[in-house]
Amino acid sequence: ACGNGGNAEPASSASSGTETKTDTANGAAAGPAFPTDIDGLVAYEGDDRKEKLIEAAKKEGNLSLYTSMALEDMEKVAAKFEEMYGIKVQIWRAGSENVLQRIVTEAQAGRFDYDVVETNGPELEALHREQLLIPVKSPYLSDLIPEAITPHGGWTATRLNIFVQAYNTSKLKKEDIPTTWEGLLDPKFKGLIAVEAEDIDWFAGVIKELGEEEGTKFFRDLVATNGISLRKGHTLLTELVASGEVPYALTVYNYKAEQLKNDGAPLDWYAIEPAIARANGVGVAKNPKNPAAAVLFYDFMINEAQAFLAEIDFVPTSNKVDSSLNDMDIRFVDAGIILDEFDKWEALWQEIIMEKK
Amino acid sequence: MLNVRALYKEFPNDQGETVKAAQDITLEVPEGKLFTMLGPSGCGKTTTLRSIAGLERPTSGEITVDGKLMYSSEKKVFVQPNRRDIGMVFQSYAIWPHMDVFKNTAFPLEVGKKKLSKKQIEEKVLRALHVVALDGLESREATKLSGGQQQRLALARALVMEPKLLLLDEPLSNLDAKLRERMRFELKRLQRDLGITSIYVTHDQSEALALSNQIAVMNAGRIIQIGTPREIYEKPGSQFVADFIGSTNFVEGVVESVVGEGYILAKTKIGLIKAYSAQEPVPGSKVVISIRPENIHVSHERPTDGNVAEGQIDTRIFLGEYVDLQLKVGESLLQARTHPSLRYPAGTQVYLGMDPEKCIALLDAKSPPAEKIVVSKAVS
Amino acid sequence: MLNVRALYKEFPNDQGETVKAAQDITLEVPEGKLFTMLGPSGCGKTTTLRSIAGLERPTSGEITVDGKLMYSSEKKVFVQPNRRDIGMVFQSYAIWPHMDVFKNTAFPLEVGKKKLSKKQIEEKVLRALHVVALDGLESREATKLSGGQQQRLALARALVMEPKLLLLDEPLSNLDAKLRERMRFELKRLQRDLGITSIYVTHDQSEALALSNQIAVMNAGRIIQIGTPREIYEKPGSQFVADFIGSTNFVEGVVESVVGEGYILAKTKIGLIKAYSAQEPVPGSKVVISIRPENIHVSHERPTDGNVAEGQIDTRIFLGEYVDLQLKVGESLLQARTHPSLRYPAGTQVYLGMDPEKCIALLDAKSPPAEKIVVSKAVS
Amino acid sequence: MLKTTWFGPTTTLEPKPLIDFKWFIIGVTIFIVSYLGIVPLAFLIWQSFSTPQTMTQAAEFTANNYVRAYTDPQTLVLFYNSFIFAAGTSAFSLVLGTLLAWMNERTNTPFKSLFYALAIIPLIIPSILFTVAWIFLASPEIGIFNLALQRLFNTDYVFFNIYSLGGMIWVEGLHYSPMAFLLMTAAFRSMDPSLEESAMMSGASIRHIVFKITMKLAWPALFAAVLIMFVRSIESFEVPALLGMPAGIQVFTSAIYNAIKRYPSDIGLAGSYAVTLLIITSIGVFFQSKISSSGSKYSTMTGKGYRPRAMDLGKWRYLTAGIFIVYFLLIVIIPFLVLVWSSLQRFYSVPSVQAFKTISFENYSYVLQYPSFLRSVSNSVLLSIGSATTIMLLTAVICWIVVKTRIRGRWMLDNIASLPMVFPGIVLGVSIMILYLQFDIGVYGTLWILFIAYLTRFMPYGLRYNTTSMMQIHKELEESAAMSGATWGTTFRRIILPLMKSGFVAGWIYVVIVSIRELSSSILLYSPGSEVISIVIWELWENGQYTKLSALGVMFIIALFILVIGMQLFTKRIGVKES
Ligand SMILES: Nc1ncnc2c1ncn2[C@@H]1O[C@H](COP(=O)(O)OP(=O)(O)OP(=O)(O)O)[C@@H](O)[C@H]1O
Ligand SMILES: Nc1ncnc2c1ncn2[C@@H]1O[C@H](COP(=O)(O)OP(=O)(O)OP(=O)(O)O)[C@@H](O)[C@H]1O
Ligand SMILES: [Mg+2]
Ligand SMILES: [Mg+2]
Repeated sequence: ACGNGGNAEPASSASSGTETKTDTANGAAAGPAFPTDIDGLVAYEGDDRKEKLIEAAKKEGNLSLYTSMALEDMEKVAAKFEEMYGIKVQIWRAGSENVLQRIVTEAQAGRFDYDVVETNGPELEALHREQLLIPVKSPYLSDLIPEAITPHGGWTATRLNIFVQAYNTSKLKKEDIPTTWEGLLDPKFKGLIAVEAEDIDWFAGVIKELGEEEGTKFFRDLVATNGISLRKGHTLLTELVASGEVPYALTVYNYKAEQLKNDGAPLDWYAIEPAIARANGVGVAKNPKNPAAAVLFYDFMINEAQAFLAEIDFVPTSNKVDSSLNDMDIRFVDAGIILDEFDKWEALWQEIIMEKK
Repeated sequence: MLNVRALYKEFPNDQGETVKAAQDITLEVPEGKLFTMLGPSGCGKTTTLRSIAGLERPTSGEITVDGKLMYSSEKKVFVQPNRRDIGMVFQSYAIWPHMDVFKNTAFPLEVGKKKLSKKQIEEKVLRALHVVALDGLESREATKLSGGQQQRLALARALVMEPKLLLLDEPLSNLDAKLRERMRFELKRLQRDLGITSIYVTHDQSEALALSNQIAVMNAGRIIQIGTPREIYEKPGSQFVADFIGSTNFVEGVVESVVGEGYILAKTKIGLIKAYSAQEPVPGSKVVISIRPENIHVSHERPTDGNVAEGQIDTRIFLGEYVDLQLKVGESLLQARTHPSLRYPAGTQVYLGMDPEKCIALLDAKSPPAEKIVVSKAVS
Repeated sequence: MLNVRALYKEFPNDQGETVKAAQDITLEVPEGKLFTMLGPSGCGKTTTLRSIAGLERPTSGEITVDGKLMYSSEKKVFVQPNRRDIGMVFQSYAIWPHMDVFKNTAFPLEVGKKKLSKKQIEEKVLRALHVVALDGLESREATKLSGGQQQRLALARALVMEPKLLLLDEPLSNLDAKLRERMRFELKRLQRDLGITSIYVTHDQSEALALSNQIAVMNAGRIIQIGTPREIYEKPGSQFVADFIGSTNFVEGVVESVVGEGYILAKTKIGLIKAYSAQEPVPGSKVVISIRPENIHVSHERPTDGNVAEGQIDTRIFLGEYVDLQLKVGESLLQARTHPSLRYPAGTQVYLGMDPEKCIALLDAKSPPAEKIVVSKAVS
Repeated sequence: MLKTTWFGPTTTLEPKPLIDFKWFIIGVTIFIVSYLGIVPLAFLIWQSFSTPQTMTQAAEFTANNYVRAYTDPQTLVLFYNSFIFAAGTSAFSLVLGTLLAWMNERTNTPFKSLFYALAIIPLIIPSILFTVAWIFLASPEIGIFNLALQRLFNTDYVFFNIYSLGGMIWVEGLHYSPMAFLLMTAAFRSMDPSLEESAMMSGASIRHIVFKITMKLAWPALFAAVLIMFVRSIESFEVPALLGMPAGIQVFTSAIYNAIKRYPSDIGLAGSYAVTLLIITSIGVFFQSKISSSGSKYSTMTGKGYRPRAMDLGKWRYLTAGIFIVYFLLIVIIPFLVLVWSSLQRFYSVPSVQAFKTISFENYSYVLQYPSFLRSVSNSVLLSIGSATTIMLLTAVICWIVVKTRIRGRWMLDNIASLPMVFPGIVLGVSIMILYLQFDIGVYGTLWILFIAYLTRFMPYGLRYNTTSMMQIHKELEESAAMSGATWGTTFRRIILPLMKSGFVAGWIYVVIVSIRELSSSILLYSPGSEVISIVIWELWENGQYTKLSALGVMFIIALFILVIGMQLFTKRIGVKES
């Protein structure tokens, strides 16, 4: 019974969502041409878009954000937003899969507590497929690198997690470090290499980059000659490199490695190019309680926040912002493909890396 | 006041058999009286008591306290123990280890229906503790009492609430003779003064005789005889009772003739004996004659009346207040209890005098079947 | 066999005071004898016993069993209880609830030093259970026994291991008179046959008198008198002992003259009394004369020798085997125990005859100070 | 003389109040517990027969989940690994916890007075931290133990390898040993020492006493401990993930985790795996309730001669004191010091003079200023104390019904209340979330939903703690209160609860700690404003702020330690005192 209810509900509460909007609209009857409902808002392309949005958003006063970005960082970003527009951001933070889980479950029950969602690409893609996001026609989209913009526009990439290679400088010397994948097959790396336990998308990316046959063979050879040990969690992996426990890691996020390096840890990182990158992005809810604030925040994330993200060591997707961290050849993991081909890659990963027969 | 009718209680045991702990218990205790249950270990005294308290749900029967039906298997009535207003001393004391002496005693007053002020409670508690000679130990942890002190505490706890009905399961068994005697009289006085109807379980014959208005002798789950102390002692209805209440000598015999006025003449191994018999048996039937040791008078001179036998002192046992003699009469051994001043050494030839009134002729076998239970009329 | 010297045991209580549970306990039990500790509730019997067992670490003193030092505060020796080879029956029974009757009894054999075959164990267990009349209940769960049955089980468990030294803490207190008597003799027989040296704690005076080779009377943590049953009963060393062991009449008086051979003449309210005195007091000193009720002979005729007084029967109490009489002599009330056949009604004028040998003159006050403890020489 | 005849008119007592208080309480409790236990179960079963549900695709009935879960040969391997791991863990922690509890409660081992609070430190340390601390202690590469021994003997032999099944069992076993410790402590505490003393007088050696008397009497507690720890370690995630993964040891939880993590979330598959847990637990609970209904067999707190007292170990007490000290140093102090050490660093490095120069308290001030930290702390305190108290009271009533009454079907109640033990936390979170979204009574998005989740999740543990204590109370202690005229409620409050204090408090402490640590359902159910401390812990961990997390862990340990000691002191006053 619950399942059916879950499906039937959205319609009814969508209308209740509209009611809220109507209230807002009545209060904000300033510009007659400016739309007050979400469908209108996301499509509006007038020149006064920005001022009107700010005005309407200020009336709403609040914004509810579901995110998987580190709370500490998101707090900073939200503080910036609040400072600029005076809109209070309520943050709910969880792991990306939980963000997805929560939104879907709430939506099935007809509850729409989030206005904007900021999380990993694959989860955003899933939300899009669940028809829980709405594309926004923002003038700032053009500032972004082309890969950041999804074809359907349901969400937009705002920052990148770039997989790079890191090593412990007291255990390995810079001159010993291979710059090609094949270089890793040198037996002197036996027992030194580790990878994060769930980087299936990275794995798929590398294989695709090398060509399926070649790539698969490479990983098979690598496991056979030197072995790969698995560690759960990217940050743990990075920390373990710093502590010397893992002399060489294949998949760490470059910003984390950079932070530790700057803190003085005996660690260095580089990328065997092209580096594989995971996109994180932002999307606007289909039935937001605060539609104007939601659109405003979306704009903010792809525009004003970009430079700030770079400041706090993220890799932004804006062409306008320079970052030492994206100074390399990058390939994106396609969120859609990950969703569709997940089973295939997972099976391969299990077979080769986890050595399950 | 208390009526128990046809009470049965069976326990299933682990082997799936049933243990018949109480069978067909019927008794009546008038208001303000002290009724005693006496019987060998494991005969069902505690079980009966617990059934009256409501701690055990009987298999069948009926229990009425003060005119109120407490339990009836027919009418499906069962009143919860805490609504029965019955005080109880447990055989295992059941002292609460997390409270001190004072708190243990005060508990029934604190939780009772009557609301009492702190001062009143304190007064009553101190009085109860005084009665059981625990004054000065109020603040000792209950777990740090000696065995006897714990037992007295259990008693104080039952007394303090002045219940309508008081059940006492061997309340004095761990006390020394002096204290027991004192507490026994204290208890009796309190019971009489407060008019608390009481049921007293004891294994101590003299306690039962000294305290009770009435005694029920039990065996193997059944009541064998109910009567006043004197009735039970002097006119036991069966061999079991005669044997259980005090020691006795049994002499087997065959009825020769009925003398009348309740007396018979019986032919026994120690000679022809005139004995009292409640049942008037036909001549020729087998009887057992019970003669209590203290009713055998031992002397050098031949007594002039009553039954007389001749014998020899076999052994002497000094027991403080008296001396027990084993006497050989023909092939039979008889026991006699005499005053320590009687200094006849073992081997002495003596005469045994036995008052016919004190020689009780009994018909039954050792453990009488149920239908032979003798219930002397209740005297209130 | 067992030697206890100057044993002290103190407990701290919650208020920071100390409870002096055992003080200066010194005793000696010869091989194969049964030694009894007798005393009012809370006098320290259990504490002493537990110290001997090793379950309590005494504050100071020395304990030797069979020549082996078990505890000495000076030499800092303390042997663990399980290495002392001592059997014990606990006042609280301490039956293991998770085992049935058989297993409870078999446990000491299974864990003991001697390895026994299953068959031997079974044999011994059944024998022990037979002794305590628990045959047939082998497979009943221990928790489903009646109070008395549990106590007997505890006894069987201590007997089955045939220890060198056996400690018994009120082992028969929950049994009925019949069974108690039977078990008492069974116990005595076993103890003698097996030659187990035993210490027996009881509150039952007659049990103590009947069973023991020697008795220690304790009060408030101290031993007041040690002696054979007869010594203790007939020649109490103090008013406390005279009073505690059986009932007695105390008559106050002043010594008139010393007659010699241990006798004195004392002037009392009931007249001039010739009495036995161990201490030979000077004339003029105050004494208390103890006369046991059974030593007061009541009759219509004036006795020809011994002490004689004249009095009146005040009340009669029937107690089964005897009748207690309250006699009024002048202003004093005396108690006499007579045979039930004595049928003088209350109010009768009678003569009281008292053998001087049975009138014991005592010097001390009710509770004698420590230095006055009378220790009769141990008789083995 | 007043006479009533046998067959004369009789009256019953004055009519009872309409609802007896006792039956009211019992009824309400049964209702709450059944509600809490059955609802997620129904959800789990229903889900395990459904295909994944999305907005665009409705769930359908299927048996495929079971087919997939149980026909995959991989599953067998996972089960096998999990079984070995769980069995090893529960055996190890049981032995350790029981030994410590025994030494602490039943013997006169020196320095034991402080021990109760210290012994539960491993439980207080968040399991991620605990595991990582052990990586730093015993990993082949950087483990301090290995490095120290290698330097000492001048070899490069690897003495300890934490990345192995043995290592996993070691870490998990240590981490759970306080659970056994708490349970067994409670059991030993309400045991009449004369039961042991009589064994001693029977000539039994300490070994005999321990195994034939003490342990047998504590059997219900032992069984409960095994049951709890087995299920918990089958369910546990951190240790297999951090230690098993590098060694290639995969367990059953990773299958559940993977099923839920993918999109669309395959709760059905996870559910059908969880059914295995359900079966294992139900069997365990079934045996447990058989034990509980075996009546007075385990009543060890009697009203006669009961005198709490410890056993004199003689010379052996130096050995036990030695065990204490080793336990402290190796298992409590050293991991704690590792935490303290790393909390003073900017990133973890092996202790050295150079690293020593860089220590600072920055991490502590960072944590204290962390967004929503204070709110999380107060929410967590409120929730954990609230749910611990509620759970212990609820389950006290439940186990009273199960242990002390003869109501038919009472074992069902026991089983229902134990059911939530089998739910992986995340499944429970989802089911509660869905329930209160669909059935909107205003708890969604508030602290109450977390409260309900905690109640559900930890009820089984509370029940186990209470049951073992309840079984030890001799029935006459309760009956004598009834005979004193006390109502059921009064008896419960004034007699039963204080007598089962040791188990009650142990369970309370346990629930407080685990509910402060609870993450997997909290993360789904919390909302802005109802953050809890475990979210912060997870947050720090996800961000890789290991050193800051250590700082939080250190504060956490100290705070809980103080709480536990405070609780100890407080309850000392209301319970049975040892002499
Ligand atoms: N652990 C303890 N702490 C404090 N006082 C105690 C402790 N154990 C016993 N006592 C006290 O010491 C005294 C002697 O106790 P003990 O048990 O030896 O008496 P007892 O002679 O065996 O008495 P009973 O015949 O009643 O069993 C009593 O007053 C008792 O209350
Ligand atoms: N729960 C039970 N299950 C099985 N048998 C029981 C149970 N309780 C008592 N019995 C048995 O019922 C019989 C009567 O027990 P009860 O306790 O009434 O005896 P009692 O007369 O009080 O004996 P005592 O003087 O020894 O205390 C005993 O044989 C006992 O073993
Ligand atoms: Mg009984
Ligand atoms: Mg005692």
